[in-house]
Amino acid sequence: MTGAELWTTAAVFGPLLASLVALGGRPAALKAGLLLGSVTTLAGSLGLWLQVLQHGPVRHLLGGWGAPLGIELWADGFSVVMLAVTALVGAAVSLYSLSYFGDLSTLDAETSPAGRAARYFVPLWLLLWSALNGIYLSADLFNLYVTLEILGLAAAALVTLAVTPRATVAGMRYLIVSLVGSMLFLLGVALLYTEFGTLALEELSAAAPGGPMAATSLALMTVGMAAKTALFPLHAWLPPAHAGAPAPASALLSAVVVKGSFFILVRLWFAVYGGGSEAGLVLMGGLGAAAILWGSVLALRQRSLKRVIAYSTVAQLGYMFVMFPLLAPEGLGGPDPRWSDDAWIGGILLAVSHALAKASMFMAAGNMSYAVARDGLRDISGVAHRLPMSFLAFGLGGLSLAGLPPSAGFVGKWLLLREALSAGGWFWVAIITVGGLLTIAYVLKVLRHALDREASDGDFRPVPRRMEWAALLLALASASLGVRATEVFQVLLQGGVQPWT
Amino acid sequence: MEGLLSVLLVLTWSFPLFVALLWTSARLRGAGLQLAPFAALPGLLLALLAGGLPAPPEVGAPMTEVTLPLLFTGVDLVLDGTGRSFLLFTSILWLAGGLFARAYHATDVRRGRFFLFFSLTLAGNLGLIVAGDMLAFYLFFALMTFAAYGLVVHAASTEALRAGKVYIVMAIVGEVLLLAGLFSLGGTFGGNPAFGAQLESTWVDLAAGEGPTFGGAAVALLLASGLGVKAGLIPLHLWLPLAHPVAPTAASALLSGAMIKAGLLGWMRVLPAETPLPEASTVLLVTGALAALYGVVAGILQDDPKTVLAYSSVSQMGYMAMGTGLLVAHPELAPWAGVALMLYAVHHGIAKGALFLSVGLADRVPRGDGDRARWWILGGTTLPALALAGLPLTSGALAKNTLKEGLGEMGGTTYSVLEVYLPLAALGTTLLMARFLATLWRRREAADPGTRAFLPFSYGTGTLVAPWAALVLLGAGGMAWLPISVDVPANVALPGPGAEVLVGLLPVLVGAAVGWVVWSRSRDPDRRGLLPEGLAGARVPAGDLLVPVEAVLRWLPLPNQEEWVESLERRGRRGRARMRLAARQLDRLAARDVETVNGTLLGVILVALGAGLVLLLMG
Amino acid sequence: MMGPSSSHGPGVSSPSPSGDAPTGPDASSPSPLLRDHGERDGPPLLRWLLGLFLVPVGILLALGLKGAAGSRDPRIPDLIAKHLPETGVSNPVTGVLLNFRGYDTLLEIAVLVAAMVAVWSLDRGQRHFGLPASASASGGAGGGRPFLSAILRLAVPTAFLTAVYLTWMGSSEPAGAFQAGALLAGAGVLLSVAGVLRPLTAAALPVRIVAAGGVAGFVVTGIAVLPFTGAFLAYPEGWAYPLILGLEAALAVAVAVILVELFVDVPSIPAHDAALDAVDPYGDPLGRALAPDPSPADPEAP
Amino acid sequence: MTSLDLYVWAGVVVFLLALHAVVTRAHLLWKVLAINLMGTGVFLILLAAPARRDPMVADPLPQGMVLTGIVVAVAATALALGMALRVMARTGSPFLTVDPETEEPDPDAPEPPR
Amino acid sequence: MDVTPLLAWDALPLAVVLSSFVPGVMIMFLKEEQARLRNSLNMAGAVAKVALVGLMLQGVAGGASYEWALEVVPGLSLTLRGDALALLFVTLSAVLWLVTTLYAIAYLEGSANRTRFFAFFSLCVTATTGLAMAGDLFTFVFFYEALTWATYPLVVHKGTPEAIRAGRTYLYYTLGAGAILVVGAVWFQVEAGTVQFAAGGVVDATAVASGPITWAFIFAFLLIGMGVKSALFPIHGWLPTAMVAPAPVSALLHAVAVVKAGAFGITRLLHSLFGIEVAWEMGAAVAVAALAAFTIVYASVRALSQDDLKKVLAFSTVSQLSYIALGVALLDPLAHVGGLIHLVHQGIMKITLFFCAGLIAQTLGVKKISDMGGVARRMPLTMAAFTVGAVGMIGLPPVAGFISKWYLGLGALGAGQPWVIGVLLASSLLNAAYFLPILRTAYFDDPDPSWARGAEGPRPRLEADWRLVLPAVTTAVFSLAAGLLAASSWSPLGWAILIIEQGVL
Repeated sequence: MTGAELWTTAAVFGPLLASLVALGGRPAALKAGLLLGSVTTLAGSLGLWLQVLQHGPVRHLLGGWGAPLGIELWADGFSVVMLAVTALVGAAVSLYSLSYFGDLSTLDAETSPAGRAARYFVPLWLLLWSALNGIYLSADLFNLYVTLEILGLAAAALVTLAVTPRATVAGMRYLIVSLVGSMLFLLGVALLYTEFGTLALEELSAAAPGGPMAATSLALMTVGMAAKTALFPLHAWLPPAHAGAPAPASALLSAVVVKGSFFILVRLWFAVYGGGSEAGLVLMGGLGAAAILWGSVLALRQRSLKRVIAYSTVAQLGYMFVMFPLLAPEGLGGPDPRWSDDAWIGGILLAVSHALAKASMFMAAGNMSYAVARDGLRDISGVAHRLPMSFLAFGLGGLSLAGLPPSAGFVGKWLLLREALSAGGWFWVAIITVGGLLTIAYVLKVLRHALDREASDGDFRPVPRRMEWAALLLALASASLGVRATEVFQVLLQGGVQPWT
Repeated sequence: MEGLLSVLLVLTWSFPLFVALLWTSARLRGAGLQLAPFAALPGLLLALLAGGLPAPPEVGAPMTEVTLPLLFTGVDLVLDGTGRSFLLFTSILWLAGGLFARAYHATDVRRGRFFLFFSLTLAGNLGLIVAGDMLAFYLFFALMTFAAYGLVVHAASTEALRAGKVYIVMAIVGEVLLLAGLFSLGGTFGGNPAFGAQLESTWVDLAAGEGPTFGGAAVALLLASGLGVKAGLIPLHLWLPLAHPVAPTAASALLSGAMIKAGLLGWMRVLPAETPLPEASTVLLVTGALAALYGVVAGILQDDPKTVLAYSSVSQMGYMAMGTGLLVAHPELAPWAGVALMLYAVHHGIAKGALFLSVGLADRVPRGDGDRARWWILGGTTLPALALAGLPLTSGALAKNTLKEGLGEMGGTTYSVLEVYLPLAALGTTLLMARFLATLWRRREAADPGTRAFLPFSYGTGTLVAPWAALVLLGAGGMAWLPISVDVPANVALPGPGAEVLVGLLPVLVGAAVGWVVWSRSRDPDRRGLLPEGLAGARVPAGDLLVPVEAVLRWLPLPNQEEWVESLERRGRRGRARMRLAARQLDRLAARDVETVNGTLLGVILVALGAGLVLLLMG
Repeated sequence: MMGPSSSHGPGVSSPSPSGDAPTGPDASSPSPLLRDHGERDGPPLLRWLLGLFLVPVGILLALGLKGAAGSRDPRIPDLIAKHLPETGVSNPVTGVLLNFRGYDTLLEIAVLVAAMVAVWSLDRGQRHFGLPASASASGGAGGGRPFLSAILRLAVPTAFLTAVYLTWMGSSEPAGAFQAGALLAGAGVLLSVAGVLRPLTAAALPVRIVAAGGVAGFVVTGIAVLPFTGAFLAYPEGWAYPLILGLEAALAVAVAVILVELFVDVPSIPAHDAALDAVDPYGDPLGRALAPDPSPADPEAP
Repeated sequence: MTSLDLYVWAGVVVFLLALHAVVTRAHLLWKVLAINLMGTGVFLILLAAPARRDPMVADPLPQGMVLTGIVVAVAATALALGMALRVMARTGSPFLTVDPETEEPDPDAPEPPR
Repeated sequence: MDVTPLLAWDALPLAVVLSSFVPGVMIMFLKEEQARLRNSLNMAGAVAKVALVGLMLQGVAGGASYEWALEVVPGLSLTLRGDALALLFVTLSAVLWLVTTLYAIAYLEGSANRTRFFAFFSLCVTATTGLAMAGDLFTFVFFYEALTWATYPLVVHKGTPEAIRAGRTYLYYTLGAGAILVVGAVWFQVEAGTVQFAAGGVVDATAVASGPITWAFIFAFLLIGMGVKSALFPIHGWLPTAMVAPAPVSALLHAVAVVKAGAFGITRLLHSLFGIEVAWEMGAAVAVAALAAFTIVYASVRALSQDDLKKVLAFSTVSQLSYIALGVALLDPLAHVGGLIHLVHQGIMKITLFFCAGLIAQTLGVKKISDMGGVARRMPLTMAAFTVGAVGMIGLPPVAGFISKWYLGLGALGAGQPWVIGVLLASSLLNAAYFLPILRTAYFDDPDPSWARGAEGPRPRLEADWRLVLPAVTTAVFSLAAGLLAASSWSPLGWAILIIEQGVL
């Protein structure tokens, strides 16, 4: 029994067990659940990180059966990095949620919505967490479908924890989009099984799918996952949902949940389909570019802080899809298409920095709304002077999104630009630069209100220190990643873009 | 002895600077006021002590030399023959001026500021005399120029400020021209050439055309005109007639006597001794001659005695410019022309100083009572006036005869022209002096009525009259001490007092006669000193050439950038407003963005699906 | 799926069932949930366009599918047939479900648990069924309604028996935990509708334990076998059958409870609470009034 | 056209009809039912299409997948219905209402262009 | 104590950068009331930085060189290199930071948000020091962009709508150009293969000859990036508007730190990236020189018509900065010396002027030149310092300004570009035209009656708070010393000559 089995089990089933423990409902159970979930996931991801760093991709044959028959848990550089980011963000948000819902012991789940939210946030989040870990480690199509279902249901439930009508509608809309997306994905799985008779991704990539049926299935799965990742044309459900949810929920949704379906898309397009088609890659990049422009422009027009951050998610997701065309600068011709390491690591660094920065920004916004129960841009100036750490976290997060040093975003953008310039992709260069400037514009719009002079001293609920520290911790992580990212660089090279060739 | 000389060399300019610095702290300001008038003492001491030394073997050799490697870009201070004589008469003048000013401004509430600028200018003036290299000279020259502005605008009246403005603008133009020249010299030498040998070699390279910039002639012209502003050459003299009437009397005395001589010293130091510069010399000769005549004509048509004296300085400097022009054209004339120029400068300095102080003194003489005192003053003033006019037996005659002697050596057409020109000039000066005495006589109302009270022959008047009297006596007894003050090289024999008496006497007598005739013709006492009606009309406005120049400037449509900037901002505001309108449309579009969710799933999912399918199938 | 919905009094959804017949204002008219004749369905032009667009996609898809199956070689069924004996069960589907792809079944139960927790996280609110208070007072099963009580007496025991049979035969015949669970759930629903079974509430701990039991059992056995066979859920030699059977039983009960819970616990439709509109949707998602922090009482409890 | 092909066609038609319904119908119940129907369509295709390879051999893997899919569909539908009820409770109408937030005035309301 | 072991410590550059970063971060977490702790932290940081820089000066003068690198991603690393050129700028910012901190503490006494102010103030200096000692283009851009956002809170410190608008303009310019700079830097790495700074440039002439268009674009992008901060003509608009910031910010940032970063960037661009010969052949250096010359004259003309004192100083800064760009763009080592020493001289002279402007605004509430009549009587020391600064700006001896103008002139002649002398002299004329009237009103107009001695009670011994006057006078003395003692080896001129001799440029 090598270490891999132990760490993968811990990563996937740790949070699952923890959620069952948390179902107990009493504060002690909730705390125990969070602690168990965090510890097992952190241990699992750290263990896997070291395993992958030394031995390259590792696999865990569940039930002892081989690929076509049984299901495998498979970890390479990309999955390990996503595991680690989810663990880090998850731990910080768990810490945050302990004090966000108020004093758990006094809250009565039956009467007060806050009590009900507190009691059911923890199990739902832990289920979500195990689903995410499951996605990052799964190497089987149908298994991906079922994990996606858990992700979808739990995420939609997180949104409807909020009591306001608007959040309920947003949660419903999110559930419908998510279910439609899953159905389309399942149809894609059906087509692939019909064509190749196997569900294991490794065998599928060996069969090098290219026929019309495989292309249709990829199209179906892409649209399904794009709906769940809120890629540009299908993004409209995200802002109301992520902005309306309670703060820890919106932090998780924006930072890690959307990354799950993004991960699946990258796996399908590159690991299984070997890049799909050049036109397809350019289409995905184009949609990403449109997402950047549309998301940023709308973020500029929003009046509430959380909606600005939510639309910023739509925009920043666009960046990750800009990675697609840059990964294959010389096209997909030739036996083994040369994947550009710069674009691969740059894109993933952007994803990582977005996860960390977005979580810290939502938590900072959560602190503000916790303090004054208002979220308008006009009310920020009153609060900013009394929550300096939160707004420092928001500022640092904004820097990371905009790709200003010191931040992982800056390094990621530098690498993406280097790839785009060496391949002469002037359109992508322009998009990346303009995107950065637009991001700065809406971050500045928020900070401008924060730096206004008159501090309104309305009734102000003191924010527990722990909540501010959680937000700042993630922002600092993103900043420090901007100074030292070699370890991430090396582990991402293990398994690379197409691990199974 | 050598150590003392070098200490004095440093002290001449650092002591006045120290006095100026005292002004910054409120407590020490009083001490500063006391010390300022005597700030020129170290300079005088150095000049006298150096005088005692045996004359150095050849003309240019420095008596004492000090280098301060650390200071500025390596300053070396030198006192040579010309330096010594300049230092002598300058420090005498500054001492006299200082004492006079201390009494004159005893009741002036802003005398602290006066003495601040007084000591700064003094430091600059003495510094540039002892400066041994180009940049040090420029440093002290700039200090003197800008500090003198404080003296010019001391009265802070509107005319003073206007005169000050003209003065500072012209001064800066001069600085810029001078700097351009210095840059070229520095560029050719590749650093900061010291006067003497290094400068000469630079000029040799320049003449040969190796220098990185314009030819030797152009550089010489730049330097000449840069210093010419200070020396009052014709087109650049505009500030002189404006500055003198407004400046306090002591200041204008120093301005005319000592400061404009800095221009002359600059020419002698910077322009080459060996390499001939034909173009520069013709320019100097022409402008010099023009200045000499124009000064007289314009001077006669003035009412204010100080302005008359200002124009007289312009004409005198004209002579010196001609002397320099000759020196530059014919290096072989060096010993003679050099000595002649030196004599002329010293004589003019002392005499002009005395005349200015007499005007100051006249201000203090009460009206009506005690005409006796006023006659005293007039009598005393005629002495330096006559010296200036070149009456034989005075320093003027000595200087003129030496100049003629020197020119004699040269011979040729220029000599014959000068043969005629010099007596004419002497006549002109005499007429000018007569005009000055007439205006001084009319000086009924003092320049500033407030300080008019005639001080009893106590401490106050004593210090007023003493410096005036000293200068008058020095002016008159020029023949005695002048040869000693200038170190005359062996091969130059100064003409005796008796030389050329007749030729010298005639123009002065004729001038005096004409003056007397004009004076006696006007019968009624109050019109006595005035110009005859015919001439009265041709009044030359103050600052003569400046008036047309200002008219032209006012007429020029200077682009007003502020309007242009405001139009830019207005366009910016309109642009921003349009952007906000566009943003409002965007808002409505954004609202639809959410609404389309219900409708969007309808179209967009499928469109994306279809597009994806088609592309992938193709790919 | 939709039981006779009864709209409760405004905002009142106290945990203890009010027990009386629905006295809602418009008991006669159908619930607003059902009143829609499609007038809000979006512009007909777009709907026709979509329909027009879908037809060729459908034809393309079907044609593509038609030719597709030919190319693959049927490895999977032969492999399953070959390895079936090692799985300890004779029925290939149960083999796939519980041995070869046991992880999928585990996640499937996790989906059920997720759905249950999600439904619990929605508003509290209780459906209460069965006869008016007076009827249940008489204590008889089905009270004064002879026909209902007869059905109960007939259906519930048979359902229970067949469920046990199905779980038992699951290993060899096409049956299994889910079918048994569904059957039991049906019985449970019948009982609770009839008012016999006191409706299970989320607050009750036993309900949570049994519901979570299914997944917990699976995970615990998976982890337990890990040290022995070096892989999660790899049953050691000879232990496959007993373990599978045990899991099947636990799953059946868990599925039953979850499904009944999902049916019963779906909240009634409390009236629209006006106070919520005043709340800034993004500023105060949990609707907590700005009372000084520690005070437990929230005035706007829905 | 063997019976299996019939099933495949039926599956495709059901799937697309359901997709059309989900997208166009505004009422939440329609949408939830349509999603369920989409699942059924996919299961039909999943079972019929691969079997056409050799109809005699019953491939247990798709059957397992369908069984799991059905349970997942049940769970999803249950949650969807619960949420639909809650939407009904909160907003008073069974439709996904438009987000009214966008009509609020702009905080830095632009002063009229001078 | 024997400092030789410290001299050889390679991480000295890192220590210098951290010496202002650590206090900055610690201050960020202090409460507003802990003023004393904040001030002592700040001063300690400043003194430590000056001490460390002193050590490095000693080491580098002795020929040592310091290099420290942290690998961010394989191929990109943060390298700090303490060579003579870097030290020229680091010493300037370290010394002036110490002086400005004392000034800022007094200036902001009793105002709000001082914790935020001092925290970001230290961060700005950290970015400046890091930028100065950057060993490669990546590190340079890293700190350059960090400097942009770190300055924003200081520009909008007052929080008034006007300050916010100024902040917005500032960011539009700097971030816009910053984005172009990043694209240029990455493109440079792609084309040249490396981002390392090397004396004499890393680009070889043949590469430029083969792809002149690409290299022209790369140079243009990098120049725009550097040009915005060194306020070259078209992109200088932000500097005058940023004058809304409090005086210490204008003093240190808009006279020394931020704007010098741009000028230093241009020096690195011309010498360490392209190499002056290659840049000259490309015609790029001529373009920079021409642009700089135009900026010099344009900014001075704009300054003529300003009435607000700080606006005049701002335009004067725009003009003086282009001296540096002009100096380093010419082909003659003397011109390089002129450019480099002007980097220091303009810093100390301009900071004096800003200190005095701040003092006058703080003590007398006078912001406009037209109300400055008779200020010299009321505040003789401040006006004396202002006069030294003004005289230096005009370029009159003995203040430092003349030295740099002199070497620029000599270098221009050496490089065979006599027109530069014309520009220098025209600029001196224009400077005189807008500085001398200020001196005239200060010295010769009659003062506001309310300032007369004794009008408002017994005035303290000094004319204003000593912590404001002392810095102004100190920097004035520095300006005088840099001019008067220019020939000594420890003066800026001496150090610039050392840079040329060590062949580091």
